[in-house]
Amino acid sequence: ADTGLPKLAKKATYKVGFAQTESNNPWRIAQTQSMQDEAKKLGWQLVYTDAQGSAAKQVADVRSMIAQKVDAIFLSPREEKPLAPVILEAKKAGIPVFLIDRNVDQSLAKAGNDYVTFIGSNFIQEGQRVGQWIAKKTNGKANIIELEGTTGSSPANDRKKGFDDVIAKNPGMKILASQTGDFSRDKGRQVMETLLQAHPEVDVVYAHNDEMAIGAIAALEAAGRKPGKDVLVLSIDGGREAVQLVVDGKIAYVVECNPKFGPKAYSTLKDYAAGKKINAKIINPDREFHSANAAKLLPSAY
Amino acid sequence: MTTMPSKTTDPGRIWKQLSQQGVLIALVLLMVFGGLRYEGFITEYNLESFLRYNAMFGLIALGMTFVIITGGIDLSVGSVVALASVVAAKVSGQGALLGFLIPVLVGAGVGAINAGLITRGRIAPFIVTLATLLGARGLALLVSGNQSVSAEYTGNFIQIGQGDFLGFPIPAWMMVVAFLIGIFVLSSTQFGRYTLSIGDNEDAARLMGLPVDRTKFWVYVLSGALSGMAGVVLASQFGAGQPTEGVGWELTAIAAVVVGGTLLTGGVGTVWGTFFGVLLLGMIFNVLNFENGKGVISLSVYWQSVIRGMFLLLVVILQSRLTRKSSTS
Amino acid sequence: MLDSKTMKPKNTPPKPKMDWKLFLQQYGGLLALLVLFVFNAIFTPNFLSMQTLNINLTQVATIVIVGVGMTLVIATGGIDLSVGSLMAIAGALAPMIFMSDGLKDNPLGILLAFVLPVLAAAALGLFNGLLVSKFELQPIIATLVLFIAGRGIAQVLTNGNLQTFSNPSFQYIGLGKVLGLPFQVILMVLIVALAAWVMRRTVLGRSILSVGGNEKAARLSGIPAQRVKYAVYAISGLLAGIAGLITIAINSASDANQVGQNMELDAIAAVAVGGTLLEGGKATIVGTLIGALIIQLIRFTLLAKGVPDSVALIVKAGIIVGAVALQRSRRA
Amino acid sequence: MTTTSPQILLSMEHITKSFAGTPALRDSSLVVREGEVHALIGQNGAGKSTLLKILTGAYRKDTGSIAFAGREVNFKTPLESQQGGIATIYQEVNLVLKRSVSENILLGREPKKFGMIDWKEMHRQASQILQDMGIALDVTRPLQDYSIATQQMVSIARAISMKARLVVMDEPTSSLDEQEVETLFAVIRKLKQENVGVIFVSHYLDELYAISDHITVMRDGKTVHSGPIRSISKFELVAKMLGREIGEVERQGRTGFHKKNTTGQEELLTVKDLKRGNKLKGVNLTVKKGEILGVAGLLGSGRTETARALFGADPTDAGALSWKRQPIRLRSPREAIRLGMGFCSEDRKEEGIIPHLSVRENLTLALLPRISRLGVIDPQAQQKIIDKFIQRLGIKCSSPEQPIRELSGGNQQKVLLARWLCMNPDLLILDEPTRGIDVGAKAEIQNLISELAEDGLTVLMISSELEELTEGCQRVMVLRDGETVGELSGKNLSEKRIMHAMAGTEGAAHAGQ
Ligand SMILES: Nc1ncnc2c1ncn2[C@@H]1O[C@H](COP(=O)(O)OP(=O)(O)OP(=O)(O)O)[C@@H](O)[C@H]1O
Ligand SMILES: Nc1ncnc2c1ncn2[C@@H]1O[C@H](COP(=O)(O)OP(=O)(O)OP(=O)(O)O)[C@@H](O)[C@H]1O
Ligand SMILES: [Mg+2]
Ligand SMILES: [Mg+2]
Repeated sequence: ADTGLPKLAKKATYKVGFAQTESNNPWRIAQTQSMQDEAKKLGWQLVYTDAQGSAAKQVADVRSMIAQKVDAIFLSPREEKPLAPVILEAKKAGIPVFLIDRNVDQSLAKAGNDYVTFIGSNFIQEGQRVGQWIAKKTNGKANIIELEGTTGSSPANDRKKGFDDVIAKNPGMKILASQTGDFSRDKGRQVMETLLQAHPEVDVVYAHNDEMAIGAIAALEAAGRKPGKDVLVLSIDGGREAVQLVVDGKIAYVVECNPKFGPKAYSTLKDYAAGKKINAKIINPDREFHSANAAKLLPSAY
Repeated sequence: MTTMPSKTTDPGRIWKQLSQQGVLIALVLLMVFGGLRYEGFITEYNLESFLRYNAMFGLIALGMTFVIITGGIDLSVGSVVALASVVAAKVSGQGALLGFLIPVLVGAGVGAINAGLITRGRIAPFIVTLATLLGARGLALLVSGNQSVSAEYTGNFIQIGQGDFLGFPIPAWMMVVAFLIGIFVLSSTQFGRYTLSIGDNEDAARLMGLPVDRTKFWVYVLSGALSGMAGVVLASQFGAGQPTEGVGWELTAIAAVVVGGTLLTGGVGTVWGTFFGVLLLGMIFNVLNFENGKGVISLSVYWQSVIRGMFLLLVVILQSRLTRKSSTS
Repeated sequence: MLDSKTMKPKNTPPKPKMDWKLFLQQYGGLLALLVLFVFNAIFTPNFLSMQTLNINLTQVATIVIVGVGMTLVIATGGIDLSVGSLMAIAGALAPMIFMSDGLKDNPLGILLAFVLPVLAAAALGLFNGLLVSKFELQPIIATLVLFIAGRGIAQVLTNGNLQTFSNPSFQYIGLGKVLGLPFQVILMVLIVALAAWVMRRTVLGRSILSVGGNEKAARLSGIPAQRVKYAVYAISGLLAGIAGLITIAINSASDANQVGQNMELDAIAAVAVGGTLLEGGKATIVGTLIGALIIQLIRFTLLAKGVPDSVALIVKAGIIVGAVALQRSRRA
Repeated sequence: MTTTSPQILLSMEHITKSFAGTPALRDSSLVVREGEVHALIGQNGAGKSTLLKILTGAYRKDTGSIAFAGREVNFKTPLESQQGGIATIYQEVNLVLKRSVSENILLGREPKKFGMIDWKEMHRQASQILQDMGIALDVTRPLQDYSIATQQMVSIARAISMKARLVVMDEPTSSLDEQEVETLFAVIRKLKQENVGVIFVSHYLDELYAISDHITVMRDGKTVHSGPIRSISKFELVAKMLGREIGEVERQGRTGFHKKNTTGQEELLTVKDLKRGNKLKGVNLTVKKGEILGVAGLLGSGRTETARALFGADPTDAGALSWKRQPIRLRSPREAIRLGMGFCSEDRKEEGIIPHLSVRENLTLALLPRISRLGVIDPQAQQKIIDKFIQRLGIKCSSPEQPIRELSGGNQQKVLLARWLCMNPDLLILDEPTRGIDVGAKAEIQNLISELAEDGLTVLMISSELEELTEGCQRVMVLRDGETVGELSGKNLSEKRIMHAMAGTEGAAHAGQ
């Protein structure tokens, strides 16, 4: 069926754009790296921009890619709504767009119609998985401190939302405090230090990313608590350092959210150019790490 | 020091004119460079989207110009943009008019709070607006519930940001008209004279019987209102109110004002200098994006920061050299 | 001559009110700190513990250290926006030195890892000083250059990557304890004491204040105004460098993207809340310490009370304005 | 009072005012009639400026009442008093220097056309106002291009062009030369004819007698005398001001200088053909050890520029300097100070005081290198100096820790003099050292300068007061248009001769006033 999506010719090499949202944390850096490495391997030209955390700048970035007439655009949209109009502009200019790791508002731009597809994880599900694991492990009884990501960012909102869904079903699981740690190790540590004073009864720490979890572990240890024993620490992302901490028994459980999008993204583009049917949503098969499998999976963590 | 100012030709004037074109010359050179080097650079599409985006910076930098000329500073602009965009999105269902007016009033309100604390409370503008930078951001997050707020797509509200008028983006119109009014106000009205005089010597202005507090009040209200307007553009252009947007915009605006030849010590400045300052700083981003597309040297975003910093330094040094020459002759 | 006509009573301000104002102006900061302390002592569980004290002091240490440099810069009528970026640069350099192949597990490596990054930050501070004094750029713009480019440099150095390490001798600066007191807290106290002494008793201190108060007059009195400016920006850079090292030491990791993020705002807020005039010519180092402690206690209180981020921002804004208003100088 | 006296225009009664608990005005009253020039006199710090600032709304009074034009008033801002019909020239020149002369004169009253400022008309009106005063200036240029005296004239022009019912002048003549004072007096006489009241503050008794009708004397924040000026002698006046016995006052001379007859021989500082832009076009002078060398010249003749160039404060284009017969080049005041020079600027506010710092800190600023070791200030050495100079110059302050900005103008000047005197310099350059200083203090300072000169201090003194030059100096150099045009000494040293040399009318010496 004709979806109205712009066509992409089959070529040996492409000039593709990658509009990154920011580069201020290891996860993003790994993602950019993966996109660049893979492009180099394929011999493609990559036009890379960085919105420095601003959706408005990201729109301007994408527009400059349109002006440069790239063959296709990979976009990691900073926000669900603000990036939708520019996707339509790209479509009008005949440039297919692939969204990675974050999606846009489906009422404004439709996958498979306005843009080719969304490749990524489901942030809400990630939060749910953490919640469910806790519910199972603690028999639905836990005193939880939640370290949120940057206030207002969509992974922070979604990872909280998914988690809250589970909490709502388990009256025994109590969130003692939920504060932002800005996705950063330093801030995560500081916030944890403080919250630990106010809520010494905590037995579970849920961090929205690895970095804050590692910060929280430092705070727990400084306070003489034993992460992994008296306090369970859980996080999302599954970077090598965090998985190592799972092996060491300090982190109890990590849901993977792999930033290595390069291979998948480009192979999807090639499939699209070849005229294959592309699903509107391609969810990464994200793993989970816990004491039983961490040691084995460690080498494959990003 | 030049030797003598002769009465007939008044070289001071000519120098002054030339110096303020420093920023203009830099802008033109950069555009010529871009046009020759990059395909698709000088195209209607690129220039229009460039203006559409930079109109927001233009609006806040315009208000900032007036504030800085009085010897003050307004650090709250970025947060006010975010707050206003959230408010705009919330009221966007009421149509373009209310969707425009209410956020502008909210911005003016924050400006009024700034002004009140500065004139009545006698607290340094830097501190007051540093506080409202935090406060307005908090309010934006609170009102929006920490999330982007969708704007009404069916009404005419989003036309403000996304529409064209006579083939030219509406936000760009708003910026240009605002700047024309700004130029007029600063050079040809009493309010403009008061603004300049207060920045030169506030005590003297007070003793000369000028309405110092009233003038400062309106200057901060103006800055707030223009930030509110930028918030409207943000919400309508991107279809959402964004509580986390606008971080660091105050610094971009300040840089644009200074690059445009306005002194941070107050008392000296031009509105049109700021206009070119905004375009120049925005153009750097645009050029860097295109340069990356060339693929000759793929600059990481980190190198881009370094280059932007150095470019800013270069322009500011050039500008200060030129202004100094003109003011000493 | 005395006791003549009756006058409008509202023109007669009650005498004690004047003194009360003066009192607030002088001790307002201390008073605010005290109020916060008492509030927490009553309403925050476990507040009165050694642990809490340690946490607050360690968390505030970097702000105070940077704030001291900022106070000196502000006293000359300047401002330093680049401190956060300089922290990041120092933080990026240190692990590169002590983890480099030649210097690994070598005491010399540790020594260099302390000295070189701090010197590099001081040198960049000197660069700020150059822009401000020689090139006569406005301090906000001059330091905005390194605010933007500096973090870029730190990121370029590390390619943006996190450097993680475990090196107890280096990390002593962030994790070590002397007699139960965190080392960084002792460092902070020493720096505050030294700076306060410099401001009160040395030629440099006096020169800083006179350059900030009236540069022309200072110059005519033989004060080397340019050199004084070089000095304050270099000191500010140096202290930022130290703060950068402390930050990475506590975290066992250096993240060029995050180290020192927003530090300039925290430090400036501490200086202002502490009662130093932003227009220069006046400075109180101890005030900056108090200012930083106030901000820290607010942050602690808001976190401990579970106040959401958005509300916390608004409260913080109110308290900054309130504390400064309390101590603002009167007008006739 | 006689029954035919004109209407009372202003009546301030029992005004009190304290600054942070320190009383500045204890009980001051002031009554001014229409068409009257009312002199206000008092020592430095007596409270004159404070009283006037209360009148104009720049300060708020604590108690007391003010009636103006028959109505009780309480102006809260200078704007209100201006609108109420009071125009004011404040003590320190208070204008916006970066703006043009015409804006400075007409700010707030700009002529408009279609809601826009009519620049042509504005410049025309400003030129007219100045012309009426007999001054020709390029009114489009920024005010900062002009000398402090011109700025003062502009400030006067602004005030009198307001068509006010009362014009307040707080030491308007302190930076004017005699010709300009004459211009001002002509203006005041015109105001008088128009039935405008004028309050005139000055430390020059001669001026007061020349222009005013009535006088009010203040001492320590109180009004101690008020009456027609004709009915009180100068000595009585000074006695009242200082709170001393009249006999004690009568024993003092015209100025505080006591001239010694021997002049120095050894050259200390020599300047040949000093040039700088279009300000200095060839200044030659020699200062000899132990003398007080005067420098005279009209406004803008280049006296201040010369002094600054000698002190290394401004770069020069040409000229050979030698110090103690050694050729030198000065690149900064610091180097000049090291050689043993001191320079006390004419612009106290902009180039003298460091407002927030205390009297102590201001006083020892230049001395710091000498009272410190390894950069650490020796508090005892500092204290000794402070005590000595506060006492010796009679500086009136609540304590050495008081911020200097809270001192009266005259006392600030004394601190600045002390800043240099405590250095014990070889050469002290004084630019208008007694400007704005009351007669008592002025005599003291002049006396002090003489004494120090006897102890071997060499002084280069710029002054617009010819009396000061003739009484105090052995030799006087005269500058005109940035060039040395003469040197007067011995019998030739008279006010008249200086005046002619300044104006370039030596030939017509007899035609002088
Ligand atoms: N803003 C202020 N803060 C504190 N004290 C002040 C202030 N202004 C004036 N004073 C004090 O009030 C007293 C009167 O000062 P004022 O300036 O009125 O004296 P004056 O008679 O005008 O002297 P001068 O002849 O030197 O100008 C002085 O002791 C001065 O120190
Ligand atoms: N373009 C200018 N910008 C700033 N200040 C100026 C300028 N031109 C002159 N001045 C200042 O004006 C004052 C007058 O300078 P000048 O040496 O020419 O006159 P003078 O003989 O000292 O007269 P007087 O002392 O009576 O004002 C000096 O303080 C000088 O620095
Ligand atoms: Mg006075
Ligand atoms: Mg002079």
